[in-house]
Amino acid sequence: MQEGLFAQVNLPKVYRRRRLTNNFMLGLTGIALFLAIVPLIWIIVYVLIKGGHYINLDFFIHLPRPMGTQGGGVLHAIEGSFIMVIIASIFAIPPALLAAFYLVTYPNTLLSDTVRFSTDLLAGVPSIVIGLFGYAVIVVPQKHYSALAGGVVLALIMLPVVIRSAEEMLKLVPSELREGALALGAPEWKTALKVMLPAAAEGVLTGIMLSVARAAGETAPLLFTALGNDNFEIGRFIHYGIASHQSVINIIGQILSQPADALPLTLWKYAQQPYPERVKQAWAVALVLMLFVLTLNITARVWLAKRKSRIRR
Amino acid sequence: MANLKAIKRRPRWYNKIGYWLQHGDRIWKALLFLSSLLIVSLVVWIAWRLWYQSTLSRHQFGWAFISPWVPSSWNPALDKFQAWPSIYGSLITSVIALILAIPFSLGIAIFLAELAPAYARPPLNYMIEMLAAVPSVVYGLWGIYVFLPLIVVPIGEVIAKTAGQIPGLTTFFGGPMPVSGLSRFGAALILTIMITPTITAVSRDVLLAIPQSQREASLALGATQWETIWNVLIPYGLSGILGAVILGFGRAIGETMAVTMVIGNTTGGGYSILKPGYTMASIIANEFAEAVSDLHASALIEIGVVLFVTTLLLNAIARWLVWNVNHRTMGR
Amino acid sequence: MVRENFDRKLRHIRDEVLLLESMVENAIRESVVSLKARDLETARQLIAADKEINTKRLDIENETLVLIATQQPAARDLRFLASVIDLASELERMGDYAKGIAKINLMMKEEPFIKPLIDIPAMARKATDMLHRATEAFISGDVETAYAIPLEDDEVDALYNQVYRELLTLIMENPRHITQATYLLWAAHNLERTADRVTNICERVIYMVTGRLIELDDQQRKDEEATG
Amino acid sequence: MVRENFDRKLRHIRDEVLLLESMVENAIRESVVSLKARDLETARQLIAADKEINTKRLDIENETLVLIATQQPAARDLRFLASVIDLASELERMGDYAKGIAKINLMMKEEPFIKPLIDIPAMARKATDMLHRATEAFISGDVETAYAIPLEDDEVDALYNQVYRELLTLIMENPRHITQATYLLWAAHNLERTADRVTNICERVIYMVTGRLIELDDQQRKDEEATG
Amino acid sequence: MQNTLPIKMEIQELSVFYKSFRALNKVTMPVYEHKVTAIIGPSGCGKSTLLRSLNRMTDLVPGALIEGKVLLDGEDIYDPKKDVVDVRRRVGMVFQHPNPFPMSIYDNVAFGPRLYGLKKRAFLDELVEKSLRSAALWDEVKDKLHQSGMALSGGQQQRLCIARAIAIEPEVILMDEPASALDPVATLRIEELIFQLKERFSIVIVTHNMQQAARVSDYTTFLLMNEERAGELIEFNVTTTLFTRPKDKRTEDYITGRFG
Amino acid sequence: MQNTLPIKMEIQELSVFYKSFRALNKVTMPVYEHKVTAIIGPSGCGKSTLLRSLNRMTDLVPGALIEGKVLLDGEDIYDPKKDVVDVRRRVGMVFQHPNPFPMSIYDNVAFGPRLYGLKKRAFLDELVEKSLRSAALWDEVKDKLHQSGMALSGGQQQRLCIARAIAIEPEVILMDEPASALDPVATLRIEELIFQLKERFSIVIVTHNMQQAARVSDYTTFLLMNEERAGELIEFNVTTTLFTRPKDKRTEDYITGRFG
Ligand SMILES: Nc1ncnc2c1ncn2[C@@H]1O[C@H](COP(=O)(O)OP(=O)(O)OP(=O)(O)O)[C@@H](O)[C@H]1O
Ligand SMILES: Nc1ncnc2c1ncn2[C@@H]1O[C@H](COP(=O)(O)OP(=O)(O)OP(=O)(O)O)[C@@H](O)[C@H]1O
Ligand SMILES: [Mg+2]
Ligand SMILES: [Mg+2]
Ligand SMILES: O=P([O-])([O-])[O-]
Repeated sequence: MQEGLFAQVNLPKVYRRRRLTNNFMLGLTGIALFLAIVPLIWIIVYVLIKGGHYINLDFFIHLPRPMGTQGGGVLHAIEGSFIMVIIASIFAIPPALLAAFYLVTYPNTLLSDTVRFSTDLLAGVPSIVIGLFGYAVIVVPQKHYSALAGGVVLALIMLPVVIRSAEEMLKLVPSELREGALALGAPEWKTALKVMLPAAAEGVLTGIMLSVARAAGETAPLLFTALGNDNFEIGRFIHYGIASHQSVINIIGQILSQPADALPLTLWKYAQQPYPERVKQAWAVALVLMLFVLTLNITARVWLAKRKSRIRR
Repeated sequence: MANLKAIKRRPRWYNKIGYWLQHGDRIWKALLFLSSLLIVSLVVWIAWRLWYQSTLSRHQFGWAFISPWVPSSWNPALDKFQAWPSIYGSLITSVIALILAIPFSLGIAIFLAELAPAYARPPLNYMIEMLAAVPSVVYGLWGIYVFLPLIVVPIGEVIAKTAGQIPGLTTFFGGPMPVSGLSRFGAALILTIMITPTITAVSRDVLLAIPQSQREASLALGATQWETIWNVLIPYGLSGILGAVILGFGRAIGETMAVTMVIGNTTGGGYSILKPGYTMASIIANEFAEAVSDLHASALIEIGVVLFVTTLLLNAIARWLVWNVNHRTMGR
Repeated sequence: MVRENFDRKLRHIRDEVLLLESMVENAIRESVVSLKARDLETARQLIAADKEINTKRLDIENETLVLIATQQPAARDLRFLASVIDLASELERMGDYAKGIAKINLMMKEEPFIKPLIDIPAMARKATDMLHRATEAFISGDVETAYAIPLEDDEVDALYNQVYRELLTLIMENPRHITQATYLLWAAHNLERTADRVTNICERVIYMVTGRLIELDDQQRKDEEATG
Repeated sequence: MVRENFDRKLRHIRDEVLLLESMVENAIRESVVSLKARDLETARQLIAADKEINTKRLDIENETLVLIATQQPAARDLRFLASVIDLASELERMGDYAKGIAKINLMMKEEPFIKPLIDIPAMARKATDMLHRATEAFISGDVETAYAIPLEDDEVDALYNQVYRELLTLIMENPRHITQATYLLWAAHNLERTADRVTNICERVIYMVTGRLIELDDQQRKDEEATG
Repeated sequence: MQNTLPIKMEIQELSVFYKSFRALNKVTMPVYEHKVTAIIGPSGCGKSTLLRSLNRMTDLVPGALIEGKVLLDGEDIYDPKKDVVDVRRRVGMVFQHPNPFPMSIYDNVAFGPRLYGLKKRAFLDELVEKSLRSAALWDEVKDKLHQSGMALSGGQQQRLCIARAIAIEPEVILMDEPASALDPVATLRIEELIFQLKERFSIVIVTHNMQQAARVSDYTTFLLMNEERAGELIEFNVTTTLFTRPKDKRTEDYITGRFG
Repeated sequence: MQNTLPIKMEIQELSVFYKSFRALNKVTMPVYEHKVTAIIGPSGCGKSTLLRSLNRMTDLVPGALIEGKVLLDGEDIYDPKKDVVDVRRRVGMVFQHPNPFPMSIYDNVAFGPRLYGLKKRAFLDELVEKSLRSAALWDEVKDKLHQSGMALSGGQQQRLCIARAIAIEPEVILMDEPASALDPVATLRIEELIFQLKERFSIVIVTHNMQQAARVSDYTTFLLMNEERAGELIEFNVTTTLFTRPKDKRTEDYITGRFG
């Protein structure tokens, strides 16, 4: 053999050179990973120390005190985030799922290509621009900032994430599953809801959770929509509403039309203030926010990873 | 045959209506169609709304608004607005972030997908995921109080003393470094940290999605692991990796809060990366709430338009690149 | 549980082979009985019945080839099928011999036998018995029997030689006997050939079971084949 | 381009069949020539050579079965292979007939022929000619020839009948001729059988080409089979 | 060919177009009742297209167009007045890759009947058992009816899919390469099953594997592309005839491996 | 069996473990030079495992452990002093699914040689042509050498993979179900190719398709799982013998479809 193809080659030498290159390059990748882990641990540990220091029960159940005074909590931000994420989910999830179904049912039409491009675009549009849009189409006509406006822009943030992840997961469902149901005489909608959705359920749910996490961590779009409201407290509205015999719808309307606050918004504001107390609170908010987002994220990712490997088989 | 009879027992009208509605599918299809239309119209609406709201500014300034060659000035008091410095700020921070993040991300992705032993993969993966999930305000906060003073300032000073002294490079690396660290360079480094996990995660998924058979084919030809990665896997995943890079670029250019917190927020400042400045996103975030005049607001919205268009272009370029690469290598 | 369908078809072919064998066996026996009894009616029936044997043989061969073409048999199944084709053709030829004897019956003039018909029926009994047992050995895959049967061919050969000598003597005694003597000689010859062909069946049994095609009859044939 | 390997194997089998045919044809021709010339040496060689024919036949059959087992032939390929098995066994039997004639040559005493040997060589010529053309028809898939050849069997039958009557007459004239006459009768019988078997080959040709197994010889046989 | 056999379906001059591409050109053939009809031919000749046009699965492909008729018991299934759901109930289908729904074995089988409003538990129990028995799966799963259908082996999954298809008592069952994703032992099982099922159903099976067509079918259709790459019917014949003495030279070339 | 044939590889008492699971139990068999050796057996009996242990692809599986020896020209390939890269150069491999690299046809074939620093254009041109010719692909692709290898049809892709494997002149070629993803026509092409290749290489092929093993191979190995689900060698024999008169009852049962 040696006299054939490899006559012109000093095999041992070539082998040695190749082995060295291999070891060197593979070594570099390990170093890169190490360097990337450093800031993460740094951030987490730092936030834990700074914020963990401040966190207590009060922090969760009280409204902020006036600036410069001690104590107080971020109940307004927690409730605001909660309300807005719920609004966003209500607005975003049903149409997103339906659109995802459209994409897998008609994968190659002009409309589906357009939807896909629009979704990518929407996902790429900086969240601040979405905020501007919310400001223009809701805040300006309504003439006031509101939780509703915040919720709607968050819905815009969520939409592309849900659509694309749902489409991907539904696409992973073998087309034969769908055909199998249709071949039994099932109508499309039953096929979609009873066979495809359950088959992709975990993946779709994961996508939703990721989008919720994303929405919960967003600040920029809320700047000109929810604005912020140190006194946002649902309890008070409910209390007052019941006392004055208002209808449930009315009460909800009241809540939604108030400017609202959110955790990231609070963090952003507190961080800029000159009062050390507020800065300390900012770290605590950062911790709460991070814990919430990370938990949601990690659960979702774990779920997704499991799901993907299972469907692929 | 028992069940056949049962099927026929349904009333006539039921079957008739069912047939007319195609057993509910007409409604279903209408819903699917409407939802899809909704998505598209939303995007169009966003674009149109921004376009419309920026009319004032567009009429006032024309193309000069985004031109690099027009003397820049941003003065709300005088209603004079010119966006180039913020556009430059966005571009320079994103490009630096990208240049720094790509080799890192690829290295990490390769390690995670190809080298890490099975037991080490999940925890390492979660760490990368967490890096991506940290809300950007937290990055900003950490940036201001920790990262800028401890890391960015020393490095910036070194740059100012070395590259900054070289004639020709002074424009870009001229010092001095602000003591607070608030600068384009700081923003770029924060962005690097923020987009690394994005690029890493996507590239890693791309690498993992490459059929095992590609690796086996290469190894079976006697290639080493690195040769396999470099000559086979990267080319195979090139379109996906390109996608990841562009996604990272999109993230970087659109990132608002963290950048706003560390870039210093000043107009002007020349071209030096060691100076504070604005990005498009940060100028909107910073000034819109306090926009003093309609023209001011309109100018900020026009910056939004520029951002939107940039996103659109990035997406288009991404698609074209991906198609091109696929066409060349995969033949499809 | 697997390949039930194929197994069913194999069983069917086996049954068909058994049926063909019984038809042939019967034809041989009857042809000699009717010859002895000068029963021309039965002889005519036998001649007609040979058509059925021919058809059955073609059916079996066709069915077997279809199975080979459609069921991709291997190993023992294939050897079984290959053997069936051979077996069917052997049986069909034996059927022809029986038909030959029946025709001899028809052609013989209404004259008394020049000698008592004892050896020829004995040959027929022996040959059909060998045939029957060989076919059973085929169905049950009994190699030992298959090795043993060809040895018995000697008996038939001995009987044949006896008939041969007797008839030659008769002719020499009285040339007028020549026609009948020649007829009876053919009949005996046919029976001798029948027994020879049983050997071929036995070879197939061995082939089917062991996969080896060997010649069992080298030794015996040496004596016989001189006469074709 | 496809199935070259299989085609090569098929061609090999075809060549083997041709080889076997030429061996058999040669054996028949030589056996009669040496009989006429009373060439005992050649006769002995022919008897020995029959072993080779037997072996070749087994080889062909084995090779064919292996091809069936391993190559999943269908349609014409399968019919060709099935026919080859049959053909090889027919050829082998013809080889036996030739051996039989050679043995007759050895067994005949050193006495002059009781009649000039003209018809028997003529039969041999005719039979080998038919065999040769039938085999060629098989190789080339020539159905028309296959239909035509069996009709020529009449010539052989006519010659045989002539020999038969002549020999009977000679015996009746002189019973001392009986031994040689019987021997010559067997020889003629063998040649007649050979020609008969050519009919089987023709049937196989038609089967191979059209896929139909039919009997070509019903008419002719009617006369002949009386004698087995 | 015995032309007196009862005909279950009749395909008449059927052409199928994908947009402007003619995938199938004027195919005419019968599907005999209680017989297995195999469709063979080289890749891309339109086997799947032909099969899927028999229960209007072609409707799912945007841009697919049908010309000609497909009669089921004498009625054209493409008649605009025909309800596609009814057609699909009567003409069931089994796919190349086993595709049990992500639910329990029981629910998989009960899925079809439930669609048609059959919900009584006792009735369903019986039906499920019957269907699983017919699919030769009952003994293997009777103790785990409420476990997921996706946890079964490939061969079992495919039999589950068959049980699911026969639970709504179709009259015809279409199978598109039902065993090509299975190993040889599971394949033989499916083939045996097909043999048993034909007592109750008419079966049409597409297969890449000629030997399989030869093994399982009573009738075989051979399709081939013409110059415009449209599939045409070259020969429809009794299987044993087609594999021992095909009428058409092209069939012969294909089954003896001398094609292309 | 002709025991005098030159032996290219020799597998001696080879056991393979995945973690603690014994997938292969003491397999001993030769690989004769310039012959095609087929490995058959039911799913999961360890065919792929056996094949992949012949060029140390088992190294890729974390937790895989080898016992016994695999001799290549008399030297154990698992000897710690052996360079695995060198083993794989000498023992090439072709996989079930065609897996051309995402590059041009030319680059696919030149991939192997380039690893060894063979970069001279003229030399490579010649080598690529030679390899493609040997893989019976040259005529079909000679006008589009610089188009992507992934744009070819499945059968062509598989032949490209074979060309790629033989470009570095291996001594043994391993094939794991090389045709199972292809249609019958492409399959026949590959089988013909294997027949031609054995003049220059020793070939080991795993196949699910018994008929294929029968068609292409000179020797056949039959593996079966024992009670602990470890694969064992039941019979190694000349192919024609194995398919007409196997020695072992279990082989007979398997090849006649009476297994399980
Ligand atoms: N949805 C579709 N849109 C457009 N063309 C199609 C579609 N489905 C199939 N075709 C084309 O129609 C022809 C027939 O396809 P079909 O799938 O019926 O072939 P097949 O015989 O089943 O092939 P295979 O054996 O590979 O499954 C092919 O040329 C194919 O490219
Ligand atoms: N990477 C692995 N880790 C653990 N077990 C494995 C691995 N690969 C294979 N096995 C097990 O080893 C046994 C043999 O597997 P192998 O893939 O060699 O079988 P095979 O005969 O090739 O089967 P098939 O015909 O399905 O390809 C199986 O029981 C399988 O589950
Ligand atoms: Mg198909
Ligand atoms: Mg395998
Ligand atoms: O055909 P025979 O009777 O002479 O064997």
